[in-house]
Amino acid sequence: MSEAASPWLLLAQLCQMTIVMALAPLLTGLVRKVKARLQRRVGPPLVQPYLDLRRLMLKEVVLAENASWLFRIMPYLILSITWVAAALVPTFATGLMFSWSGDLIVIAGLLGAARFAQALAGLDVGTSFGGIGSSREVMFASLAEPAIIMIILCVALIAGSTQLSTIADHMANGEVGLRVSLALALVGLIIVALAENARIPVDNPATHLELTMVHEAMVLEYSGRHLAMIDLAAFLKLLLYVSLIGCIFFPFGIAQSGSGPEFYLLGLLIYLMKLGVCGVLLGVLEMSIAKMRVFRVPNFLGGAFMLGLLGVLLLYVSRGM
Amino acid sequence: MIEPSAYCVAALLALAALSVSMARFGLVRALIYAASGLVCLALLGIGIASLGAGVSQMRLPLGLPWIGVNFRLDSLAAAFLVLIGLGGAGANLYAIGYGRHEPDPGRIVPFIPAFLASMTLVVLADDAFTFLFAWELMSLSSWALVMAHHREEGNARAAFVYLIMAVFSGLTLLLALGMLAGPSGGFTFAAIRAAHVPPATVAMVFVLATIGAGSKAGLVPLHVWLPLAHPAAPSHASALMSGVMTKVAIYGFIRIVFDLTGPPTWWSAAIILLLGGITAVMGVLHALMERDLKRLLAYSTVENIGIIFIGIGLAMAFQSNGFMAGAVLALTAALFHALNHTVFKSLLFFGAGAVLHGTGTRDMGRLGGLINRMKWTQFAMLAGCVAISALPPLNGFVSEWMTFQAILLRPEMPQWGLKIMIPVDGALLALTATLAAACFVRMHGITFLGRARGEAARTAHETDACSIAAMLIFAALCVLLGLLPGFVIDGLAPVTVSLLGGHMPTQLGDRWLSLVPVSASRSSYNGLLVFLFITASTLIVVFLVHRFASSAKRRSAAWDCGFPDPRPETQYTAESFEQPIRRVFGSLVFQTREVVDMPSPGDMRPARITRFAHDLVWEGLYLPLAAYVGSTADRMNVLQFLTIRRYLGFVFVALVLLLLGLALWQ
Amino acid sequence: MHGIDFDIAHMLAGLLVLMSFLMLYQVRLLPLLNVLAAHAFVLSLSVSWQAYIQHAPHLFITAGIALVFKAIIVPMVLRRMVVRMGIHREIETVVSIGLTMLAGLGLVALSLEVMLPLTAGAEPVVREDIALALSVVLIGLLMMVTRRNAVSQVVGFMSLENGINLAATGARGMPLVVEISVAFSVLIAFIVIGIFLFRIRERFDTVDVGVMDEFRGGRQ
Amino acid sequence: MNILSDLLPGWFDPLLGILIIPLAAAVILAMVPNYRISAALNVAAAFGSLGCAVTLLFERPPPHAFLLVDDFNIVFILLNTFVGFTTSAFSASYIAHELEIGRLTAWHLRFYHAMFQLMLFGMNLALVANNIGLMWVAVELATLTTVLMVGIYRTHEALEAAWKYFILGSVGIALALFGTILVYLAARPVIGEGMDAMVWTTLVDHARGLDPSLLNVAFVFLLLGYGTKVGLAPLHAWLPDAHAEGPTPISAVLSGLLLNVALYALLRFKILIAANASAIAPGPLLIGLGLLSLIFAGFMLYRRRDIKRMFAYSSIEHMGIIVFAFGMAGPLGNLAGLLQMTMHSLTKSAIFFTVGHVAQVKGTQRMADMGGLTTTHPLLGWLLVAGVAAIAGLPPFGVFTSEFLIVTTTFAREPILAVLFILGLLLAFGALLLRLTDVAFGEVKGPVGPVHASYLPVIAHLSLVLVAGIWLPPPLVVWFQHVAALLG
Repeated sequence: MSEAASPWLLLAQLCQMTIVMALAPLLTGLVRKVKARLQRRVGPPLVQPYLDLRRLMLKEVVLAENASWLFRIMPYLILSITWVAAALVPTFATGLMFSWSGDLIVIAGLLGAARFAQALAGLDVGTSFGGIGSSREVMFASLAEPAIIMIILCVALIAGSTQLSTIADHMANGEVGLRVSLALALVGLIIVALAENARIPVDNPATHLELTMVHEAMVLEYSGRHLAMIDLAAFLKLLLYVSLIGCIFFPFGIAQSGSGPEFYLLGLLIYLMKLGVCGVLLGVLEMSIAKMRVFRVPNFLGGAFMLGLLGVLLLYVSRGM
Repeated sequence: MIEPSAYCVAALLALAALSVSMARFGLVRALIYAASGLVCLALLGIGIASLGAGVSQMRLPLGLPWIGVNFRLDSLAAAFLVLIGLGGAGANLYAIGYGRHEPDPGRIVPFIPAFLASMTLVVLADDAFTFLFAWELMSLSSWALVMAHHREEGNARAAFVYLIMAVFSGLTLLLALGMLAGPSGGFTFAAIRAAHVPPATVAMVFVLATIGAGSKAGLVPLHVWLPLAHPAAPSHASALMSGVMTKVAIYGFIRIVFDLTGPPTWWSAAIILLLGGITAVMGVLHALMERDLKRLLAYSTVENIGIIFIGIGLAMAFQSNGFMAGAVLALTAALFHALNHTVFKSLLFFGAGAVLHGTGTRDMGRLGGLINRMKWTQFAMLAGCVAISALPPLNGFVSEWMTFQAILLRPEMPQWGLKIMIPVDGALLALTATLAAACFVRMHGITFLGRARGEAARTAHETDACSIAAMLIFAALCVLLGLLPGFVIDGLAPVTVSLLGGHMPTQLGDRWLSLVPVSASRSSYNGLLVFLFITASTLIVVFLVHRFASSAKRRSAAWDCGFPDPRPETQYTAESFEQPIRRVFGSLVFQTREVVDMPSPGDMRPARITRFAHDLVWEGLYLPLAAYVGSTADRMNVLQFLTIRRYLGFVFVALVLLLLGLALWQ
Repeated sequence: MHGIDFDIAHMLAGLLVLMSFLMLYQVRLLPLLNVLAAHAFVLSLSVSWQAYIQHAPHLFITAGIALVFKAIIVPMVLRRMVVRMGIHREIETVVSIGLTMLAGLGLVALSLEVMLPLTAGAEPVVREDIALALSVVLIGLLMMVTRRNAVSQVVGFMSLENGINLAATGARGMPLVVEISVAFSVLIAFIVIGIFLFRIRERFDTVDVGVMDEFRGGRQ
Repeated sequence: MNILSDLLPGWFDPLLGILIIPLAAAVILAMVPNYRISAALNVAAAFGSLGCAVTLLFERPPPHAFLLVDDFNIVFILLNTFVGFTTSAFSASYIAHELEIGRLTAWHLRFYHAMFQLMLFGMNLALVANNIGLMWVAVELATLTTVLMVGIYRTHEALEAAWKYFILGSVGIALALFGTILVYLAARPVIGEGMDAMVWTTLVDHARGLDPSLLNVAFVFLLLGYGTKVGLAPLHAWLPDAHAEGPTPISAVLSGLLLNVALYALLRFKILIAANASAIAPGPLLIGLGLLSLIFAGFMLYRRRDIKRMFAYSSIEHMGIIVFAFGMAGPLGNLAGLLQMTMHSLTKSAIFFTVGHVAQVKGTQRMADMGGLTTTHPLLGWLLVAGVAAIAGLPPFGVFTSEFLIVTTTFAREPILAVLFILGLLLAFGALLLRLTDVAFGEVKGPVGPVHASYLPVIAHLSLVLVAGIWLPPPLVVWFQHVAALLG
């Protein structure tokens, strides 16, 4: 990691952090907008998430009587951990300064830590809704994680690394070509992303119907700035998955480490485009399918796992071993 | 370095002997605990010091005269000496305080040092006799500890099952080592290493060692004693049993499979991988369904043993295919996880003990909201839960991350068995990790968070200073090991060198102290940096929030979607929390069934939901065995009541048969 | 030594075996006791014959013991006992007489078979002698096993012991024979006394079975 | 050594000592009315013969037509006299209590003490006999005396037990005698008529020339005859009752000594057979009976309710183990057998001592009426626990060493047998552990009165076993190895 220390990379790292933080609400706004349009509604403006955050920030916090200190610090932790995770994913450039402080598994782990914190927070007040949310969340996670590992395995087999920068570089220089396994892995990752971000068909971010909600139930007791932070963390997570998909499966345009600033600008533009496309696609997807019952989700996620495993086995075959 | 450790053993035994008579006096008890804690610290130091320093041996004119009692302190032994020292020191510190609450200390105090001494002996032993002697002694002394609360319901049974399983494992290892020693009785490990054993023997020894060490470590399906014995023993004893003794069992396995017999075969690796995966998942699923704190922890021990065995299995697989870099990584991961497990499992058992002492119950269904009354315990336990759930940046994550790296390093092996087994183990490992996270969210959330579910929790009180100190120290260790894993990995290098002839790239060389399994371009993890990163961003967030957001806050009733209910019964219980996962996995693994009894409107009786679960291993394997023995005993018992004429008949028949045999033989 | 001596010895030994069969054949107690007396008498004959041909006067003591103690005293005592206990009726044998006889034949065959491969190193006579003694012993044991009645079991034991005496006296120059026969007589006396003391009417077993039922629980 | 022999007066012959002292003591004790004196005298006499045995260790008389002391039987003699001594010490306190509660009268005690010494005499004679006939007589004597002692309580069960013992024992004796005669017959052609043909030393010297087929038949009879006394299944029937119903010191002596004496006789003949190449190999027979007894006893242990009867079955189990070990033979096997035998004698008698105290405290032998012993009588309770741990072959006690040797040497040669053996051990261990937990732990049951007796004998035995488990004196082992070599 000798060259990692150069100020350029540090700068790039910092701007990536600010960029993800800045863009996350926008992406959610975009998705909402698209959905609204497809529903023949005008819908809120793109910047609505920012406004919501601001409103929440300025509101006072209402705490339940028996809410403990855990309940109050968790939002900060959730937000910062998610932020770090998001910062580890190459968005517009690889080989950023801290990118080697963690690989894909670390990112998964960080998200797990955030989830752990959130689930605990959900249990803290001691209401039935918090319990519902937490227990369902961990159940989804327990199914999503093996799928992620399978996908990572698949990718690592191809790229020979779990280091995102390396993977991105490897994928970018094109000798990989199109592979069935990769396609399967992509589908799997999308499924996982939907589940992890509490999107339709697994969960409905816009509902407050006790039987259907998972993520919302968990954060039901939060208000004011705490809620704002948790929402922001959710936005970040969505962005993270989108950029993850981007940098693994569509790494074109990502600036290689050590390349000049102009490449970085180019990468940034291309990254913005990727976000836009993904946002639109996500909106369309969410419009075109319905939410499924909680106990159908396991099959859904199990599907993702199967896809990953299939991808790995196909790789064995394709390598003629 | 061998003499000092021998002195430590002697000191521990002396303490045990002393405490037999002195255990009545509280002060002496505390002193004895303190003394054995210090000895354990010495052991810890010796272990660390002799990790790098080569092999030192020692022979005492005891035991069988023609072989004597041989001790040998090589790097592997040193590594496990560190575990014993660490766990022992912590347990003793904890016991200084916790021991005061014990009703009948005379049944506990003497056996703690004896237990520690015997475990040390197992690790130091260099001949089959000494090894098994110490092994059985370990079982016996820990049995006494399990028997300490002999009047409580079910403890006698627990102790019975435990000792039977322990003796079973001892006898199995006896067979294994007897096989290796050969008819001439070359019992010293040196002789065994020197002897050239045929592959068939190696295979047999492997199977026996797996059964023997596995049943002591808690490998499914030989794990049944853990959830019985650990709750029965006093908490510091269960911490030792679960945190240290199971590791000693793993030491035995490694010693036999990697050191005493030749390089493993791929199928043995596949078997270990399979068992490890099953053990990990079964253990954590059991833990998820438990509501007794200590039983839960016992099952989670089973899970972690499974993870360690996955690492060992990977090492065997790679070694059998001559892929040493992978083998080294996997074995290091396994050893590292063993260390981590010692740390956080001891911590968690301490915490469970504190809860038990503070509330008088281990039943999560009657706890809740302890965060307000047992602040320190809760804080330490939180660290433990995060660590055991393998979440960054704590230590549990590091070892599991390394295991993942080993899996990802080269999942494809020439043999199809491994080709399938390794990725599947990867998935099982991931499943285990997340289920463990779920399990400990549940455990921590139900026990410490929410509202008190019963009088026990409402009137809970914080435990004593020594216990808290022990817990906090171990919590700090969880963090340290997570942030600076390089030290541990470099420390383990001599072990892998001696067993596999190679070691991982030196970690401390990297000036960012980041953890690099093979090469930086392949994968790397820097716990310290991630931690700093998180703190930095947290600080930024805090700053921003407090700069721009309103700091107003108000306390009021919980919102709860508009129907707040003051009664704590309305909270999510442990059962309701586990329900979704039970629905998904339980129906298969435990054949769980839920029976809902919903009274018709106007009917006043409460609605109730009952859950039925089966422990298939117990009901499918152990109960039939017991039933068979019982019925045979019943049938044979008739022989007690025959008439003299019948007994004479036996003599007559025996005589005639022998004569017939003779006639035919001639 | 002349063959005739041995022939007589064999004749007597064979007679003893015959007596044993006669015992097996008996179903009533009193006749059984008569046969026992005869058995002992034949033994004493054979012992004294051995004493004569071996020029071992001390064997005459054994013969005397056999004659006086086993052929006269014990049967008389037993007879009185039987009469007093009032059990001179049918003996309930475990297996039918016929089968017992068959088993006895089988035992004789077995003992011959076992003794057959005796090397010629030993004098030829030993083979037959031992074979016969062995069959007497085995038949005695068979008697003990197949009869439920205490008295008949004593009889069985005594015939067993006669067989041993036969073997012992048949073995030339065997020391301690007298002592052994004395010791055995003591043993038998003990048994007889025991039966008498403990009022073991029906069988040895009554000491058990009756007790069994009440003590079955505690006595495990 | 020499110093010792110089110290001793010329007329002093230790060999005669171990025979005459008990005999004389028996006669005297039969006449002493006061039980305190007689008990003390009993102890003194036992100690005297122990002393003689110890001196035998150092100066050994040459083999004699009737008596013999060699490396082999000195082991047994020492063990015999030692356990005899400790048992007499134990019985002194035990019997006193029996007298108090009126289970025995003063007259009984006279009888008892006389018989005790007579029994020791019989055993010692059997051990030192250099003549198979003499040995037979001695064994019968020992048996008869024990029969009388078993029946001493005159209760219905006691008499029944004695009777059972007596009948089965007599048949066993008869069979053994027949075997002895056969041996003589086999020896006569080679050695010549008369006493010589029954003398050990001569027999063993000429073993090669003896007629094999006669020896075979002889061995069958001896195996069953003496095997009955050893208590091997299926010849064991007398053993549990005799142990359960007799006075506890006698149970201790039965398990600790009488079984050994019978075993000794068996081994003597094993040597003889083994020395003759063309005779059957005794090994398989012994192994078979041993395994049978082990597993049989293992199952029988589960349904026991009477504590003494349970440990009697455990004796059967251990006799099985020992015979198995001697059957496996080989240097390690025989060594293990000897070690196991020694350890078993010490441990089992110690257990019976503790059991005796327990039974006296609780006033019953039903384990269902005992409980929580470690709570009410800590020392007694933990001694019992230690004893059971020792007998179960757990370290740090000596039985572990011998079982370690047996299993290892067996598994290297006959894996299947070793596995069966281990299953048997596990089976028996499970049963013992179950009962132990009921008796020593859990809720307190039955009376909790104090024990008026010294634990010294128990502690002495257990500490010996403990030492042996940790440290076997090299000379002892060398000597055992020599004996093992004798056993072939």
